[in-house]
Amino acid sequence: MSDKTNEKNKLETLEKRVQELEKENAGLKATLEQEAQEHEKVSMDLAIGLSEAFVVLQKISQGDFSVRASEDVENELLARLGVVINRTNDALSAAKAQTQNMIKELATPVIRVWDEVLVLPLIGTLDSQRAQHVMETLLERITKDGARIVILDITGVPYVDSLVAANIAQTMEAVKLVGAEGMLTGIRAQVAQTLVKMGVKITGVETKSNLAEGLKEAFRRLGVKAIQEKQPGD
Amino acid sequence: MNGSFDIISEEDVLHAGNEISRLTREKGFSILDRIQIRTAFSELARNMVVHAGGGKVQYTLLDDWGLQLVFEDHGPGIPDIGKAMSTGFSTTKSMGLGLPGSKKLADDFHVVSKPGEGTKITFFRKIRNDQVNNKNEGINNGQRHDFSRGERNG
Amino acid sequence: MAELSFLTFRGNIIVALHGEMTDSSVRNFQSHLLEEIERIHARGLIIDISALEFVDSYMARVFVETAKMAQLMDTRTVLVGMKPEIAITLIQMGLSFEGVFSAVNLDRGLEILEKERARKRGRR
Amino acid sequence: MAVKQLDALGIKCPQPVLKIAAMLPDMKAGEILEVVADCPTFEKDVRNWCQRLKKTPLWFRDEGGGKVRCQIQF
Repeated sequence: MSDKTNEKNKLETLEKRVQELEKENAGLKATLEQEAQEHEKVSMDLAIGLSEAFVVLQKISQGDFSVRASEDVENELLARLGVVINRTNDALSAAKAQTQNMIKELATPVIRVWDEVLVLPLIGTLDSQRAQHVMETLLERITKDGARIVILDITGVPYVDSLVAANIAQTMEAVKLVGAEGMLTGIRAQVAQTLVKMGVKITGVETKSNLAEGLKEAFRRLGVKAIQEKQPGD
Repeated sequence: MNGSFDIISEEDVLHAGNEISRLTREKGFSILDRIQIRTAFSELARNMVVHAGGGKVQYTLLDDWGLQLVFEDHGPGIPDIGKAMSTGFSTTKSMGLGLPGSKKLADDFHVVSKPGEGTKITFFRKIRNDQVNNKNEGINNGQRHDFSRGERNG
Repeated sequence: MAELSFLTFRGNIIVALHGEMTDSSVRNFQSHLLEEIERIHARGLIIDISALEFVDSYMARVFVETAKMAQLMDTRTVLVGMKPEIAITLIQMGLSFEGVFSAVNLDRGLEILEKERARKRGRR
Repeated sequence: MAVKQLDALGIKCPQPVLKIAAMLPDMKAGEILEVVADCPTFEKDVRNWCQRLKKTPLWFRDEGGGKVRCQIQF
Protein backbone atom coordinates (compact mmCIF):
# COMPACT_ATOMS: atom_id res chain seq x y z
CA MET A 1 0.00 0.00 0.00
CA SER A 2 2.64 2.40 1.05
CA ASP A 3 4.69 1.21 -1.93
CA LYS A 4 1.83 1.95 -4.24
CA THR A 5 1.34 5.32 -2.73
CA ASN A 6 4.99 5.92 -3.08
CA GLU A 7 4.94 4.90 -6.73
CA LYS A 8 1.94 7.11 -7.38
CA ASN A 9 3.61 10.03 -5.73
CA LYS A 10 6.74 9.49 -7.79
CA LEU A 11 4.70 9.32 -10.96
CA GLU A 12 2.88 12.50 -10.10
CA THR A 13 6.13 14.27 -9.40
CA LEU A 14 7.53 13.04 -12.68
CA GLU A 15 4.45 14.13 -14.57
CA LYS A 16 4.62 17.50 -12.92
CA ARG A 17 8.25 17.72 -13.86
CA VAL A 18 7.48 16.81 -17.47
CA GLN A 19 4.76 19.42 -17.59
CA GLU A 20 7.16 21.98 -16.20
CA LEU A 21 9.80 21.02 -18.72
CA GLU A 22 7.30 21.23 -21.54
CA LYS A 23 6.31 24.66 -20.39
CA GLU A 24 9.92 25.70 -20.14
CA ASN A 25 10.56 24.26 -23.56
CA ALA A 26 7.65 26.14 -25.09
CA GLY A 27 8.94 29.33 -23.50
CA LEU A 28 12.39 28.72 -24.91
CA LYS A 29 10.94 27.96 -28.34
CA ALA A 30 8.97 31.20 -28.31
CA THR A 31 12.04 33.16 -27.27
CA LEU A 32 14.07 31.49 -29.98
CA GLU A 33 11.43 32.22 -32.59
CA GLN A 34 11.19 35.79 -31.45
CA GLU A 35 14.92 36.12 -31.60
CA ALA A 36 14.98 34.60 -35.05
CA GLN A 37 12.32 37.03 -36.15
CA GLU A 38 14.21 39.96 -34.72
CA HIS A 39 17.37 38.70 -36.32
CA GLU A 40 15.54 38.37 -39.61
CA LYS A 41 14.18 41.90 -39.34
CA VAL A 42 17.55 43.42 -38.51
CA SER A 43 19.21 41.51 -41.35
CA MET A 44 16.53 42.61 -43.77
CA ASP A 45 16.86 46.22 -42.64
CA LEU A 46 20.58 45.94 -43.13
CA ALA A 47 20.12 44.42 -46.58
CA ILE A 48 17.79 47.20 -47.64
CA GLY A 49 19.83 49.94 -46.02
CA LEU A 50 23.00 48.72 -47.70
CA SER A 51 21.19 48.46 -51.03
CA GLU A 52 20.11 52.07 -50.73
CA ALA A 53 23.62 53.09 -49.83
CA PHE A 54 24.81 51.23 -52.94
CA VAL A 55 22.38 53.12 -55.15
CA VAL A 56 23.43 56.47 -53.73
CA LEU A 57 27.14 55.69 -54.08
CA GLN A 58 26.59 54.52 -57.64
CA LYS A 59 24.92 57.83 -58.53
CA ILE A 60 27.73 59.77 -56.87
CA SER A 61 30.28 57.77 -58.83
CA GLN A 62 28.47 58.86 -61.99
CA GLY A 63 28.90 62.49 -60.97
CA ASP A 64 25.37 63.05 -59.73
CA PHE A 65 25.74 64.95 -56.47
CA SER A 66 22.05 65.68 -56.07
CA VAL A 67 21.40 62.37 -54.28
CA ARG A 68 21.14 62.03 -50.50
CA ALA A 69 21.41 58.91 -48.34
CA SER A 70 18.83 58.46 -45.58
CA GLU A 71 20.11 59.60 -42.20
CA ASP A 72 17.01 59.09 -40.11
CA VAL A 73 16.82 55.30 -40.08
CA GLU A 74 16.32 53.09 -37.04
CA ASN A 75 19.53 51.16 -37.41
CA GLU A 76 22.31 53.23 -35.92
CA LEU A 77 24.99 51.77 -38.15
CA LEU A 78 22.99 52.57 -41.29
CA ALA A 79 22.21 56.04 -40.01
CA ARG A 80 25.93 56.69 -39.50
CA LEU A 81 26.68 55.28 -42.94
CA GLY A 82 24.11 57.69 -44.40
CA VAL A 83 25.69 60.63 -42.58
CA VAL A 84 29.18 59.73 -43.80
CA ILE A 85 28.00 59.24 -47.39
CA ASN A 86 26.24 62.60 -47.36
CA ARG A 87 29.28 64.31 -45.89
CA THR A 88 31.48 62.79 -48.57
CA ASN A 89 28.98 63.81 -51.21
CA ASP A 90 28.90 67.41 -49.97
CA ALA A 91 32.68 67.60 -49.92
CA LEU A 92 32.94 66.15 -53.42
CA SER A 93 30.33 68.44 -54.90
CA ALA A 94 31.89 71.47 -53.23
CA ALA A 95 35.28 70.48 -54.62
CA LYS A 96 33.76 70.04 -58.07
CA ALA A 97 32.06 73.45 -57.95
CA GLN A 98 35.30 75.03 -56.83
CA THR A 99 37.22 73.41 -59.66
CA GLN A 100 34.63 74.56 -62.16
CA ASN A 101 34.83 78.12 -60.87
CA MET A 102 38.60 77.99 -61.03
CA ILE A 103 38.49 76.77 -64.60
CA LYS A 104 36.04 79.53 -65.45
CA GLU A 105 38.27 82.14 -63.86
CA LEU A 106 41.40 80.78 -65.48
CA ALA A 107 39.60 80.80 -68.81
CA THR A 108 38.88 84.51 -68.50
CA PRO A 109 41.91 86.14 -66.92
CA VAL A 110 41.09 89.84 -66.93
CA ILE A 111 44.36 91.63 -66.23
CA ARG A 112 44.67 95.24 -65.21
CA VAL A 113 47.86 96.17 -67.05
CA TRP A 114 47.67 99.86 -66.28
CA ASP A 115 45.37 102.25 -64.48
CA GLU A 116 42.12 102.07 -66.40
CA VAL A 117 43.43 99.58 -68.96
CA LEU A 118 42.21 96.00 -68.93
CA VAL A 119 43.56 93.17 -71.06
CA LEU A 120 41.79 89.91 -71.60
CA PRO A 121 43.97 87.39 -73.42
CA LEU A 122 41.83 84.53 -74.62
CA ILE A 123 43.47 81.18 -75.18
CA GLY A 124 42.02 78.10 -76.75
CA THR A 125 38.83 77.45 -78.62
CA LEU A 126 35.79 79.46 -77.74
CA ASP A 127 32.33 78.04 -77.63
CA SER A 128 29.38 80.35 -77.28
CA GLN A 129 28.92 79.47 -73.61
CA ARG A 130 32.47 80.51 -72.83
CA ALA A 131 32.11 83.59 -75.03
CA GLN A 132 29.05 84.55 -73.03
CA HIS A 133 31.01 84.13 -69.82
CA VAL A 134 33.84 86.25 -71.24
CA MET A 135 31.36 89.00 -72.01
CA GLU A 136 29.85 88.95 -68.52
CA THR A 137 33.22 88.87 -66.73
CA LEU A 138 34.72 91.63 -68.83
CA LEU A 139 31.75 93.97 -68.48
CA GLU A 140 31.60 93.48 -64.76
CA ARG A 141 35.27 94.32 -64.41
CA ILE A 142 34.86 97.44 -66.53
CA THR A 143 32.11 98.83 -64.32
CA LYS A 144 33.86 97.76 -61.13
CA ASP A 145 37.30 99.13 -62.03
CA GLY A 146 36.04 102.06 -64.07
CA ALA A 147 38.24 100.98 -66.96
CA ARG A 148 38.66 103.25 -69.95
CA ILE A 149 40.24 100.93 -72.44
CA VAL A 150 39.73 97.21 -72.84
CA ILE A 151 41.89 95.06 -75.05
CA LEU A 152 40.54 91.71 -76.08
CA ASP A 153 43.51 89.73 -77.35
CA ILE A 154 42.54 86.67 -79.34
CA THR A 155 46.01 85.64 -80.52
CA GLY A 156 45.49 82.36 -78.68
CA VAL A 157 42.21 81.64 -80.39
CA PRO A 158 42.96 79.61 -83.51
CA TYR A 159 39.47 79.33 -84.85
CA VAL A 160 36.01 80.76 -84.30
CA ASP A 161 32.67 79.74 -85.73
CA SER A 162 30.10 82.28 -86.84
CA LEU A 163 28.25 82.16 -83.54
CA VAL A 164 31.38 82.92 -81.53
CA ALA A 165 32.40 85.60 -84.03
CA ALA A 166 29.02 87.23 -83.44
CA ASN A 167 29.61 86.88 -79.70
CA ILE A 168 32.92 88.71 -79.96
CA ALA A 169 31.29 91.48 -81.96
CA GLN A 170 28.54 91.71 -79.35
CA THR A 171 31.07 91.86 -76.55
CA MET A 172 32.82 94.79 -78.18
CA GLU A 173 29.51 96.61 -78.60
CA ALA A 174 28.53 95.95 -75.00
CA VAL A 175 31.93 97.28 -73.86
CA LYS A 176 31.11 100.52 -75.62
CA LEU A 177 27.65 100.65 -74.06
CA VAL A 178 28.90 100.46 -70.51
CA GLY A 179 31.31 103.25 -71.35
CA ALA A 180 34.74 101.90 -72.25
CA GLU A 181 36.72 101.78 -75.46
CA GLY A 182 37.20 98.32 -76.86
CA MET A 183 40.18 97.14 -78.84
CA LEU A 184 40.61 93.83 -80.57
CA THR A 185 44.10 92.46 -81.11
CA GLY A 186 45.69 89.34 -82.57
CA ILE A 187 43.05 88.37 -85.10
CA ARG A 188 44.36 85.34 -86.95
CA ALA A 189 43.91 84.71 -90.65
CA GLN A 190 41.26 82.08 -90.10
CA VAL A 191 39.36 84.25 -87.66
CA ALA A 192 39.49 87.23 -90.03
CA GLN A 193 38.12 85.03 -92.80
CA THR A 194 35.24 83.87 -90.67
CA LEU A 195 34.41 87.40 -89.57
CA VAL A 196 34.24 88.70 -93.13
CA LYS A 197 32.65 85.67 -94.75
CA MET A 198 29.93 85.48 -92.14
CA GLY A 199 29.32 89.19 -92.48
CA VAL A 200 30.02 89.86 -88.81
CA LYS A 201 30.54 93.56 -88.43
CA ILE A 202 32.73 94.84 -85.64
CA THR A 203 31.89 98.49 -85.75
CA GLY A 204 33.67 101.31 -84.03
CA VAL A 205 36.34 99.07 -82.59
CA GLU A 206 40.02 99.54 -83.21
CA THR A 207 41.82 96.40 -84.29
CA LYS A 208 45.58 96.04 -83.89
CA SER A 209 47.81 93.29 -85.16
CA ASN A 210 49.09 92.25 -81.75
CA LEU A 211 48.82 92.98 -78.07
CA ALA A 212 51.95 95.17 -78.02
CA GLU A 213 50.48 97.44 -80.67
CA GLY A 214 47.24 97.49 -78.77
CA LEU A 215 48.98 98.56 -75.58
CA LYS A 216 50.91 101.28 -77.42
CA GLU A 217 47.65 102.63 -78.80
CA ALA A 218 46.06 102.47 -75.34
CA PHE A 219 48.96 104.42 -73.81
CA ARG A 220 48.82 106.95 -76.64
CA ARG A 221 45.13 107.53 -75.94
CA LEU A 222 45.70 107.92 -72.24
CA GLY A 223 48.67 110.22 -72.84
CA VAL A 224 51.06 107.82 -71.14
CA LYS A 225 54.62 107.79 -72.48
CA ALA A 226 56.45 104.50 -72.46
CA ILE A 227 60.20 104.99 -72.41
CA GLN A 228 62.32 102.63 -74.42
CA GLU A 229 66.05 102.84 -73.84
CA LYS A 230 67.26 101.33 -77.06
CA GLN A 231 65.15 101.43 -80.16
CA PRO A 232 66.12 98.67 -82.56
CA GLY A 233 65.78 99.70 -86.20
CA ASP A 234 63.31 102.54 -86.32
CA MET B 1 4.30 78.00 -58.70
CA ASN B 2 1.98 79.73 -61.13
CA GLY B 3 -0.41 82.58 -61.53
CA SER B 4 -1.65 85.17 -63.96
CA PHE B 5 -1.97 88.91 -64.55
CA ASP B 6 -4.50 90.88 -66.54
CA ILE B 7 -2.72 93.48 -68.59
CA ILE B 8 -4.80 96.41 -69.81
CA SER B 9 -2.71 99.52 -69.25
CA GLU B 10 0.91 100.64 -69.17
CA GLU B 11 0.69 100.64 -65.39
CA ASP B 12 -0.36 96.98 -65.45
CA VAL B 13 2.73 96.19 -67.52
CA LEU B 14 4.85 97.84 -64.85
CA HIS B 15 3.19 96.23 -61.86
CA ALA B 16 3.12 92.73 -63.32
CA GLY B 17 6.73 93.19 -64.43
CA ASN B 18 7.74 94.11 -60.89
CA GLU B 19 5.98 91.03 -59.60
CA ILE B 20 7.85 88.84 -62.10
CA SER B 21 11.13 90.46 -60.99
CA ARG B 22 10.32 89.71 -57.38
CA LEU B 23 9.43 86.09 -58.09
CA THR B 24 12.55 85.40 -60.15
CA ARG B 25 14.71 87.01 -57.49
CA GLU B 26 13.15 84.80 -54.82
CA LYS B 27 13.69 81.72 -56.97
CA GLY B 28 17.38 82.50 -57.25
CA PHE B 29 17.68 83.48 -60.92
CA SER B 30 20.95 85.30 -61.69
CA ILE B 31 20.92 89.07 -62.28
CA LEU B 32 21.36 88.54 -66.01
CA ASP B 33 18.48 86.05 -66.09
CA ARG B 34 16.27 88.43 -64.15
CA ILE B 35 17.02 91.46 -66.28
CA GLN B 36 16.53 89.53 -69.50
CA ILE B 37 13.22 88.06 -68.32
CA ARG B 38 12.05 91.49 -67.14
CA THR B 39 13.00 93.04 -70.46
CA ALA B 40 11.26 90.37 -72.53
CA PHE B 41 8.21 90.66 -70.28
CA SER B 42 8.11 94.39 -70.84
CA GLU B 43 8.37 93.97 -74.63
CA LEU B 44 5.69 91.32 -74.92
CA ALA B 45 3.27 92.82 -72.42
CA ARG B 46 3.59 96.22 -74.11
CA ASN B 47 2.82 94.56 -77.45
CA MET B 48 -0.46 93.31 -75.99
CA VAL B 49 -1.42 96.76 -74.71
CA VAL B 50 -0.43 98.58 -77.89
CA HIS B 51 -1.64 96.11 -80.53
CA ALA B 52 -4.51 94.26 -78.84
CA GLY B 53 -5.78 96.63 -76.18
CA GLY B 54 -4.60 94.27 -73.46
CA GLY B 55 -4.55 90.60 -72.61
CA LYS B 56 -3.53 88.08 -70.04
CA VAL B 57 -0.14 86.77 -68.90
CA GLN B 58 0.15 83.39 -67.23
CA TYR B 59 3.35 82.36 -65.53
CA THR B 60 4.72 79.02 -64.38
CA LEU B 61 7.82 79.03 -62.22
CA LEU B 62 9.49 75.77 -61.26
CA ASP B 63 12.61 74.87 -59.30
CA ASP B 64 15.48 73.48 -61.35
CA TRP B 65 13.57 74.36 -64.51
CA GLY B 66 12.83 77.97 -65.24
CA LEU B 67 10.08 80.40 -66.01
CA GLN B 68 7.39 80.14 -68.65
CA LEU B 69 5.32 83.15 -69.60
CA VAL B 70 2.26 82.83 -71.81
CA PHE B 71 0.92 86.06 -73.30
CA GLU B 72 -2.59 85.74 -74.67
CA ASP B 73 -4.72 88.41 -76.26
CA HIS B 74 -7.86 88.65 -78.38
CA GLY B 75 -6.60 91.43 -80.59
CA PRO B 76 -6.40 91.62 -84.36
CA GLY B 77 -3.61 89.00 -84.54
CA ILE B 78 -0.38 89.16 -86.49
CA PRO B 79 -0.99 88.86 -90.24
CA ASP B 80 2.56 87.85 -91.13
CA ILE B 81 4.48 86.28 -88.26
CA GLY B 82 7.63 85.79 -90.32
CA LYS B 83 7.70 89.47 -91.12
CA ALA B 84 6.94 90.46 -87.52
CA MET B 85 9.76 88.27 -86.28
CA SER B 86 12.34 89.84 -88.56
CA THR B 87 14.42 92.62 -87.04
CA GLY B 88 13.40 96.11 -88.01
CA PHE B 89 9.79 95.47 -88.84
CA SER B 90 7.27 97.42 -86.86
CA THR B 91 3.71 98.49 -87.40
CA THR B 92 3.69 101.17 -84.75
CA LYS B 93 6.25 102.40 -82.31
CA SER B 94 9.33 100.80 -80.76
CA MET B 95 12.23 99.74 -82.91
CA GLY B 96 10.31 96.71 -84.08
CA LEU B 97 12.49 94.67 -81.79
CA GLY B 98 9.84 93.61 -79.32
CA LEU B 99 9.13 90.24 -80.84
CA PRO B 100 12.48 89.24 -82.40
CA GLY B 101 14.34 90.75 -79.44
CA SER B 102 12.36 88.76 -76.89
CA LYS B 103 12.92 85.63 -78.92
CA LYS B 104 16.67 86.19 -78.66
CA LEU B 105 16.35 86.36 -74.88
CA ALA B 106 14.37 83.11 -74.72
CA ASP B 107 15.42 79.48 -74.53
CA ASP B 108 12.16 78.61 -76.19
CA PHE B 109 9.79 80.94 -78.01
CA HIS B 110 6.56 80.19 -79.76
CA VAL B 111 4.02 82.40 -81.49
CA VAL B 112 0.54 81.35 -82.56
CA SER B 113 -1.63 84.01 -84.13
CA LYS B 114 -4.91 83.99 -85.99
CA PRO B 115 -5.97 87.18 -87.76
CA GLY B 116 -9.13 88.49 -86.14
CA GLU B 117 -8.91 86.10 -83.19
CA GLY B 118 -5.80 86.94 -81.27
CA THR B 119 -2.23 86.02 -80.47
CA LYS B 120 -0.62 83.61 -78.06
CA ILE B 121 3.09 83.88 -77.33
CA THR B 122 4.96 81.40 -75.16
CA PHE B 123 8.27 82.51 -73.70
CA PHE B 124 10.47 80.11 -71.76
CA ARG B 125 13.65 80.89 -69.95
CA LYS B 126 15.73 78.19 -68.30
CA ILE B 127 17.19 78.88 -64.86
CA ARG B 128 20.97 78.90 -65.10
CA ASN B 129 22.25 80.22 -61.85
CA ASP B 130 25.47 78.67 -60.57
CA GLN B 131 23.75 76.30 -58.24
CA VAL B 132 22.02 74.61 -61.14
CA ASN B 133 25.00 74.80 -63.45
CA ASN B 134 27.01 72.77 -60.97
CA LYS B 135 24.60 69.91 -61.20
CA ASN B 136 25.24 67.20 -63.69
CA GLU B 137 22.36 67.79 -66.02
CA GLY B 138 22.94 64.81 -68.25
CA ILE B 139 22.28 62.26 -65.58
CA ASN B 140 19.41 63.52 -63.54
CA ASN B 141 17.69 65.93 -65.91
CA GLY B 142 17.55 68.43 -63.12
CA GLN B 143 15.51 66.20 -60.88
CA ARG B 144 16.51 65.44 -57.36
CA HIS B 145 16.96 61.85 -56.37
CA ASP B 146 15.79 61.16 -52.91
CA PHE B 147 14.42 57.95 -51.56
CA SER B 148 11.86 59.76 -49.51
CA ARG B 149 10.45 61.32 -52.67
CA GLY B 150 10.32 58.10 -54.60
CA GLU B 151 12.31 57.69 -57.75
CA ARG B 152 11.16 55.22 -60.31
CA ASN B 153 13.54 53.36 -62.54
CA GLY B 154 12.84 51.60 -65.79
CA MET C 1 7.09 107.66 -62.43
CA ALA C 2 8.71 109.72 -59.75
CA GLU C 3 9.20 113.39 -60.56
CA LEU C 4 12.16 114.23 -62.74
CA SER C 5 14.80 116.53 -61.42
CA PHE C 6 17.29 118.16 -63.71
CA LEU C 7 20.63 119.24 -62.41
CA THR C 8 22.67 121.84 -64.20
CA PHE C 9 26.43 121.71 -64.00
CA ARG C 10 28.77 123.91 -66.11
CA GLY C 11 26.20 124.26 -68.83
CA ASN C 12 25.39 120.59 -68.86
CA ILE C 13 22.10 119.03 -67.86
CA ILE C 14 22.37 116.00 -65.64
CA VAL C 15 19.33 113.82 -65.16
CA ALA C 16 19.17 110.60 -63.19
CA LEU C 17 16.46 108.08 -63.95
CA HIS C 18 15.31 105.74 -61.26
CA GLY C 19 12.53 103.38 -60.43
CA GLU C 20 10.23 102.23 -63.15
CA MET C 21 8.98 104.09 -66.15
CA THR C 22 5.83 103.54 -68.16
CA ASP C 23 5.91 104.31 -71.85
CA SER C 24 4.14 107.61 -71.30
CA SER C 25 6.53 108.66 -68.57
CA VAL C 26 9.41 107.87 -70.93
CA ARG C 27 7.78 110.10 -73.56
CA ASN C 28 7.25 112.84 -70.99
CA PHE C 29 10.86 112.56 -69.95
CA GLN C 30 11.95 113.12 -73.55
CA SER C 31 9.89 116.25 -74.12
CA HIS C 32 10.74 117.79 -70.74
CA LEU C 33 14.40 117.16 -71.36
CA LEU C 34 14.39 118.78 -74.78
CA GLU C 35 12.50 121.79 -73.43
CA GLU C 36 15.07 122.15 -70.69
CA ILE C 37 17.91 121.96 -73.22
CA GLU C 38 16.29 124.75 -75.19
CA ARG C 39 15.61 126.83 -72.08
CA ILE C 40 19.14 126.86 -70.71
CA HIS C 41 20.98 126.35 -74.01
CA ALA C 42 22.62 123.26 -72.58
CA ARG C 43 25.91 122.26 -74.09
CA GLY C 44 25.83 118.74 -72.90
CA LEU C 45 23.35 116.23 -71.56
CA ILE C 46 24.04 113.38 -69.19
CA ILE C 47 21.43 110.69 -68.63
CA ASP C 48 22.34 108.60 -65.61
CA ILE C 49 20.65 105.20 -65.88
CA SER C 50 22.63 103.42 -63.16
CA ALA C 51 19.52 103.07 -60.99
CA LEU C 52 17.33 101.61 -63.71
CA GLU C 53 16.42 97.98 -63.17
CA PHE C 54 16.10 97.26 -66.84
CA VAL C 55 15.99 99.01 -70.20
CA ASP C 56 13.73 97.64 -72.90
CA SER C 57 13.74 98.39 -76.61
CA TYR C 58 11.24 101.21 -76.24
CA MET C 59 13.27 103.03 -73.62
CA ALA C 60 16.44 102.39 -75.60
CA ARG C 61 14.86 103.88 -78.69
CA VAL C 62 13.81 106.97 -76.76
CA PHE C 63 17.39 107.41 -75.46
CA VAL C 64 18.85 107.15 -78.97
CA GLU C 65 16.17 109.46 -80.36
CA THR C 66 16.69 112.00 -77.60
CA ALA C 67 20.42 111.99 -78.30
CA LYS C 68 19.74 112.62 -82.00
CA MET C 69 17.28 115.43 -81.23
CA ALA C 70 19.70 116.99 -78.77
CA GLN C 71 22.44 116.74 -81.36
CA LEU C 72 20.27 118.80 -83.74
CA MET C 73 20.16 121.41 -80.98
CA ASP C 74 23.97 121.23 -80.71
CA THR C 75 23.93 119.27 -77.46
CA ARG C 76 25.95 116.10 -76.98
CA THR C 77 24.41 113.26 -74.98
CA VAL C 78 26.20 110.77 -72.75
CA LEU C 79 24.49 107.72 -71.29
CA VAL C 80 26.03 106.99 -67.93
CA GLY C 81 26.18 103.93 -65.68
CA MET C 82 24.56 101.23 -67.76
CA LYS C 83 24.68 97.94 -65.85
CA PRO C 84 26.65 95.17 -67.58
CA GLU C 85 23.60 92.91 -67.63
CA ILE C 86 21.50 95.59 -69.29
CA ALA C 87 24.19 96.17 -71.90
CA ILE C 88 24.36 92.45 -72.67
CA THR C 89 20.58 92.26 -72.93
CA LEU C 90 20.26 95.21 -75.29
CA ILE C 91 23.08 94.00 -77.51
CA GLN C 92 21.70 90.47 -77.61
CA MET C 93 18.33 91.82 -78.62
CA GLY C 94 20.05 93.43 -81.56
CA LEU C 95 19.76 97.09 -80.60
CA SER C 96 22.13 99.66 -81.98
CA PHE C 97 23.28 102.70 -80.06
CA GLU C 98 25.05 104.47 -82.87
CA GLY C 99 25.72 108.11 -82.20
CA VAL C 100 25.30 107.87 -78.43
CA PHE C 101 28.23 108.28 -76.08
CA SER C 102 28.47 106.03 -73.04
CA ALA C 103 30.46 106.39 -69.82
CA VAL C 104 30.97 104.20 -66.79
CA ASN C 105 30.24 107.01 -64.35
CA LEU C 106 29.30 110.67 -64.05
CA ASP C 107 32.94 111.84 -63.91
CA ARG C 108 33.74 110.14 -67.19
CA GLY C 109 30.54 111.44 -68.70
CA LEU C 110 31.52 115.02 -67.91
CA GLU C 111 35.01 114.31 -69.22
CA ILE C 112 33.58 113.14 -72.54
CA LEU C 113 31.48 116.28 -72.82
CA GLU C 114 34.57 118.45 -72.12
CA LYS C 115 36.55 116.63 -74.78
CA GLU C 116 33.77 116.97 -77.32
CA ARG C 117 33.60 120.68 -76.60
CA ALA C 118 37.36 121.05 -77.00
CA ARG C 119 37.19 119.14 -80.28
CA LYS C 120 34.47 121.47 -81.54
CA ARG C 121 36.46 124.54 -80.54
CA GLY C 122 39.51 123.12 -82.30
CA ARG C 123 37.53 122.66 -85.49
CA ARG C 124 36.43 126.28 -85.58
CA MET D 1 19.40 42.76 -73.29
CA ALA D 2 20.43 39.55 -71.60
CA VAL D 3 18.73 38.54 -68.36
CA LYS D 4 21.35 38.21 -65.62
CA GLN D 5 21.20 35.09 -63.47
CA LEU D 6 21.71 34.75 -59.75
CA ASP D 7 21.79 31.44 -57.87
CA ALA D 8 20.88 31.80 -54.21
CA LEU D 9 20.08 28.14 -53.52
CA GLY D 10 21.08 26.71 -50.15
CA ILE D 11 21.47 29.99 -48.33
CA LYS D 12 19.11 31.32 -45.75
CA CYS D 13 17.26 34.60 -45.79
CA PRO D 14 18.11 37.40 -45.82
CA GLN D 15 21.31 36.31 -47.53
CA PRO D 16 19.64 35.96 -50.96
CA VAL D 17 18.47 39.59 -50.71
CA LEU D 18 21.98 40.67 -49.73
CA LYS D 19 23.24 38.89 -52.84
CA ILE D 20 20.68 40.79 -54.92
CA ALA D 21 21.81 44.02 -53.29
CA ALA D 22 25.40 43.18 -54.19
CA MET D 23 24.33 43.02 -57.86
CA LEU D 24 23.16 46.65 -57.76
CA PRO D 25 26.33 48.32 -59.03
CA ASP D 26 26.33 46.09 -62.11
CA MET D 27 22.70 46.59 -63.03
CA LYS D 28 21.57 49.38 -65.28
CA ALA D 29 18.09 50.88 -65.00
CA GLY D 30 15.65 48.64 -66.87
CA GLU D 31 17.84 45.53 -66.81
CA ILE D 32 16.38 42.26 -65.55
CA LEU D 33 17.81 39.93 -62.89
CA GLU D 34 16.59 36.36 -62.50
CA VAL D 35 17.05 34.81 -59.05
CA VAL D 36 16.44 31.30 -57.80
CA ALA D 37 16.37 30.51 -54.05
CA ASP D 38 14.97 27.94 -51.61
CA CYS D 39 14.62 29.95 -48.47
CA PRO D 40 11.04 30.07 -47.09
CA THR D 41 10.78 33.86 -46.72
CA PHE D 42 12.43 34.56 -50.08
CA GLU D 43 9.37 35.91 -51.90
CA LYS D 44 8.31 38.12 -48.99
CA ASP D 45 11.85 39.51 -48.60
CA VAL D 46 12.29 40.20 -52.31
CA ARG D 47 8.94 41.96 -52.52
CA ASN D 48 9.86 44.05 -49.50
CA TRP D 49 13.25 44.90 -50.96
CA CYS D 50 11.78 45.80 -54.36
CA GLN D 51 9.25 48.09 -52.77
CA ARG D 52 11.86 49.93 -50.76
CA LEU D 53 14.28 50.32 -53.66
CA LYS D 54 11.64 51.12 -56.28
CA LYS D 55 12.46 48.11 -58.39
CA THR D 56 9.81 46.07 -60.19
CA PRO D 57 9.26 42.41 -59.29
CA LEU D 58 8.12 40.92 -62.62
CA TRP D 59 7.02 37.42 -61.54
CA PHE D 60 7.51 34.67 -58.91
CA ARG D 61 7.27 30.96 -59.74
CA ASP D 62 7.07 28.07 -57.27
CA GLU D 63 9.22 25.31 -58.77
CA GLY D 64 8.48 22.72 -56.07
CA GLY D 65 10.69 21.46 -53.27
CA GLY D 66 10.79 24.92 -51.74
CA LYS D 67 12.50 26.38 -54.82
CA VAL D 68 11.23 29.81 -55.90
CA ARG D 69 12.35 31.59 -59.07
CA CYS D 70 11.71 35.26 -59.82
CA GLN D 71 12.64 38.12 -62.13
CA ILE D 72 13.28 41.69 -61.01
CA GLN D 73 13.54 44.69 -63.27
CA PHE D 74 16.05 47.26 -62.03
